[in-house]
Amino acid sequence: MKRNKSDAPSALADVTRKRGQWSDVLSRLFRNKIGLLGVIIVLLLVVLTVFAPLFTRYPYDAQSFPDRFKLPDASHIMGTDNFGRDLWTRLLYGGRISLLIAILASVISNFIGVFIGSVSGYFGSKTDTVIMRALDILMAIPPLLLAIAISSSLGSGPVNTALAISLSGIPYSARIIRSTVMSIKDSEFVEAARATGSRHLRVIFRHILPNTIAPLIVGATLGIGANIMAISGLSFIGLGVHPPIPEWGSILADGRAYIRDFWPIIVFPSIFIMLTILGFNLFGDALRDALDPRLKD
Amino acid sequence: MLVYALKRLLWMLPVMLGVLIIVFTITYFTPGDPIAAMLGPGYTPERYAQKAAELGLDQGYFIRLGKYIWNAFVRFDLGRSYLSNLSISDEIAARFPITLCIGVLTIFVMAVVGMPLGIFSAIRQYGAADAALTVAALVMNAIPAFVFALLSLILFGVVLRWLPVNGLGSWKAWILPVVTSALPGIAVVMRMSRTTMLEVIRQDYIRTARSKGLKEGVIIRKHALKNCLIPLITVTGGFMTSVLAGSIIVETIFGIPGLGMYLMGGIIGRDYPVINGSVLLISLIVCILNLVVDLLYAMIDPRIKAQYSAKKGKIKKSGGTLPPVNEGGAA
Amino acid sequence: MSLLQINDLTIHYVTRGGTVKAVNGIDLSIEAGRTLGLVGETGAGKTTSALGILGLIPKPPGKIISGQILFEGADLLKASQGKMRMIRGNDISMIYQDPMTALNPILRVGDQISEVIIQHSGCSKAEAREKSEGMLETVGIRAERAADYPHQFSGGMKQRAVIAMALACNPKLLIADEPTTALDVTIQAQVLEMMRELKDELGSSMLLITHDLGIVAETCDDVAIMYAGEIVEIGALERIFHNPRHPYTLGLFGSIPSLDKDVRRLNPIPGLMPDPADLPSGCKFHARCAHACDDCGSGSTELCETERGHFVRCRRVAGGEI
Amino acid sequence: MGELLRAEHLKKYFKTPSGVLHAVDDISFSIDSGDTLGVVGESGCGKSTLGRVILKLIEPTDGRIIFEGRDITRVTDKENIELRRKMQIIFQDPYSSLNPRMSVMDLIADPLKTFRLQSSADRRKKVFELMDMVGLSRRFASSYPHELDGGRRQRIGVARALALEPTFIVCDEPVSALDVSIQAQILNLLQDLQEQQGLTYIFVTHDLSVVKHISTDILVMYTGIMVEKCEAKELFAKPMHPYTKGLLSAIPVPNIDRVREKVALRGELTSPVEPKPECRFVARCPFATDICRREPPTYSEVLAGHFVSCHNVREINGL
Repeated sequence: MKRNKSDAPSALADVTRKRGQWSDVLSRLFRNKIGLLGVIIVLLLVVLTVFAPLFTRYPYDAQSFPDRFKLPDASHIMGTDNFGRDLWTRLLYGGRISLLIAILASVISNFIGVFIGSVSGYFGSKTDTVIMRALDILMAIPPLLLAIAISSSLGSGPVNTALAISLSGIPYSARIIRSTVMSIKDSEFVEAARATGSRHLRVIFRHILPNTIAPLIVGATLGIGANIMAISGLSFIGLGVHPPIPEWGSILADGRAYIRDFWPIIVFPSIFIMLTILGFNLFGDALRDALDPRLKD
Repeated sequence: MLVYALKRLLWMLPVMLGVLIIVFTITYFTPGDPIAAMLGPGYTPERYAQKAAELGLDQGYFIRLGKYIWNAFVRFDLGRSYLSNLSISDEIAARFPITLCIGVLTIFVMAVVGMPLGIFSAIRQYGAADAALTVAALVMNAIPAFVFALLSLILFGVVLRWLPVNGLGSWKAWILPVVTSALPGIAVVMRMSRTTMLEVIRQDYIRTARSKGLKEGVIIRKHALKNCLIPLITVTGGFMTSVLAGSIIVETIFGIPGLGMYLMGGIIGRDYPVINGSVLLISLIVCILNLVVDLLYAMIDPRIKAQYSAKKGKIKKSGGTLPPVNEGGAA
Repeated sequence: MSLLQINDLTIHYVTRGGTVKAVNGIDLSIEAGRTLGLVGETGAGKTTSALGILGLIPKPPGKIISGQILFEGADLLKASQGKMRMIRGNDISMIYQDPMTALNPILRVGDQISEVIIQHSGCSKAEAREKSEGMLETVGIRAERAADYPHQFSGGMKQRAVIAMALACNPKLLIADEPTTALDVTIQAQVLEMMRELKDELGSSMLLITHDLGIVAETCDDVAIMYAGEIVEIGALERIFHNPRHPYTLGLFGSIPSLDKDVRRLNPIPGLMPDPADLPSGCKFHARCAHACDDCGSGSTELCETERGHFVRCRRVAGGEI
Repeated sequence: MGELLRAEHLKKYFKTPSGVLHAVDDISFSIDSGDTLGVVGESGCGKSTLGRVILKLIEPTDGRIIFEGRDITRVTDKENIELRRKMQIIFQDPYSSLNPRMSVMDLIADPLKTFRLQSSADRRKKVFELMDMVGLSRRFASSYPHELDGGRRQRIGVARALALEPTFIVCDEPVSALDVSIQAQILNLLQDLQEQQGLTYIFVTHDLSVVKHISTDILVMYTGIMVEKCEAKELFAKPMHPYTKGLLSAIPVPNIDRVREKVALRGELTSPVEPKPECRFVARCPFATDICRREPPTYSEVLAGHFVSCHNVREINGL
């Protein structure tokens, strides 16, 4: 939050304060049982996908013709797909891609959103008008369609997909930050900071931005869930990530041809997508409640 | 009020122009060669040049953009498809009503199911029904429409064989597309109605209404419901946007010959005029919806109506530090 | 028989963070036609008491632990929901502190007044409209403003409209919860004057909740001083103002800058109001009291009649020590 | 003691959608060092705007501000920031005027950090001294505002204002959000600090008993203009402007034996958007005559040191 290492005692004060404030947030977060469930789902997914090789014996692209369309059994706990590849393995590796893109996209769009939103909100007047009108235009295109257009232009691949999704998300994060900044800008404590001689930059960095962190974290977390949805949607219609790299949406797209005869190839990826979105949504909601210091009990 | 609506309509013009430029530019700079794709392998350079000239693809960016704007805005002509060579405006005109129909039905289902459930949940806060509905909403909210579409295809189309899974042959065929598009929305509307209702019933004016001795039902109907509507209208209006955008996936899955499927065909075939035209139309609908939502606010909330009417000249943002003036010319 | 008689009313809010003891065994009574001022600072339990009378305590977290609220002899705590609805707005009505939020922003002011008339008299819409316009005239608002929405009214006018609404059915008891706190002082004077006149005209009783001893002096017949959910002193206006006995009451008087005398320094009560979720044992005020002795920190302190009709909750006053 | 601050024909106009709002319209006064000028008026009279204009937190539209003999009306940003070391403000709302994400230590140290005063260890010591000075226990140093009650929060606001050792403080309704017993504690604190450090205050409030208690002189404002100004005692003994009379008689006094002259004011305050050339008080004035509707009154010294802006002040008061 604050990186002012030259200030020894203030850093000292920070230690006590960080402990105080963040432990408060954590304890509130863990007291919320549904939120805790979200945290557990998210952590479990991260561990499973990051350490995927530890949880499976197969490589994700090992084809085995005789093993096609196997129902779940001891050797393939979620069965195999049309090429005889282990579905569980593909889902774990695919989760890596999905999560990575989703997090990356969320970080990019929020980073740019903070910049645009805080400039627009803090300086107001003409700057604000111009930026807001430009965002109005971008927001007239449904985000999924914008992502589709950008994605088809940039081509497939994880980074391009992340870019396409983050670009279409910028107007929304910018708007949230802008309205937060505007309400904080007019608050009395900002006036107090100006009255004690703070200049613009100090006001922005010390008083305004720290107060936007809570909505930002919440927005970013909820954004990851929404991004997972968008990525799988893009891959499903053939944009986004292409085979042989597994991605949940593209696994579903491949499986669609066999929907009448082989249910695991649809059901298991669906469950993964669902759980991930659910996890991030619960986590984000719980964070929202935990991060508000003004909320009582 | 009318002036405000007209001004907003006028403002849609530059927005649509902006959208057009953005979409055109994105597709213009997309790598890939539509002509080569169209001609198939083994074409001659002459044939290639001829085709390019025929489609106007040999001209520069600005000329093509200018022509496109002129045709789209003045003649309502969105060009011809590279693949089928049919007029895109005609194609869209034929397909769009289906998509719109599904969209409107979706919004209807969403509001009719979501709102009462959310309000019921709020009134019985902390009860068992509230808990169950909240969990249901959370789960529904986490399922993308296309995942839901696939799962329900398996369940109703393949396992139970209750409903048709392709096309729009009978009224039964509409059920799955509408329900799967509506489910995430039902979840959102439900949660939103619950939170706003909880917020509204904590307001002082509800307490005033109670201390008048009114019945609880009257209080909810007459005092609370209307105040809840504003955030709900926003959500519902906003959801129409994602239904239209999501039609691309839902229509593809259920094999519905609407705008979404058309756009999907355009994406697969790299048929840029089709992509441009479809996105442009959907954006136009989004703009109109936003306007309708804003006008609905004014119909419900007299304060907003007064605001719209008071606006003279430019739209003023609350930028300056105005001192609080109590009676602000209201008396 | 008193119009309203409250016996040993205790109301708590049970939350996860602990039990907030908002009202702890209050006794008071209001005679027909009289005005009782209930005075106390933020968190003393004044508003909770008032909502308790109307049966409007939100449950959960609110919980009525014990007590009786006798209105014309019948216990309101035992009354059915339907019976309470007949009483609210008809026999007992309430004026709230913040006129800005007390009116529904999307309904016309006139309709909000008609509503209560229709509810309790069962008359036609047209009659109710006529009567509500009459009520507006009574509180000094032109009848044609009945078609306006609340946002078109100024703060003072909104409060007048709220008062019109509260008095529309000639209630026997009017509960006014800080009715003028949100208003400017010249408007406050107008509104208070009007409330006094209307109350006398209708012969209603009034429970006036306030933190302002000045308003009490000008409006009330009897006074009850509340501290930490208890009534610490109660009696006729003259007795309390001429002969305040409880150290807290004395402290309140000492805290107010006087317009008549020149006081260089004020004599505030030291310390803070105790947290109602964590009340001290013994006398609730002992930690802030200059006269506290060791005994004050334990046991319970009862109200004691120091002179006819003047009760004080203080052992040392009762013992004649101060 | 000598003059510390003088305002000459100060004006602040705001543009609003419905016209130009004359929030502060031609205000002049001067304050001697160590004195307190009380500014009273109802909400919307421009008193808070006046306080901020004097501090240069809002740029005045017209007029001059002279502080310590120097014209500070038009100064560079740098000089403006230097001025903060001498002029400070205490806010009304102890909830919104403190950054919720900063601890008490950080809040009070913030002005010192802004000016890079003292080493960090000294700064810590200084914060503790300030906390002692305003009666805030040192154990709250690492607390956050939302953990404290209104009175303690307001003490933080006072300590923050004192951190730069200013000579002049604008107190903007510093006690109106507090309960009476806490209000008295803060008022005593402000008085003690004034005596100890020779501070000069402008005390903006709507509460006449508070302003009488704390002020040397009182300025009564109404819809942006000054209607009356004189010594505090004189104002309460001999109010001359009809608005002041009405205001004084409207205060509920906790004294049941007092009989007072009642001057009832009709109607309500209207906002000074594009005011007409008439006395702004005319619609509510019980003594209004034709001239009041024709032209605005001038502000003149009716008795020694007693300024009133009313056409009929002599007739009304039998002078």
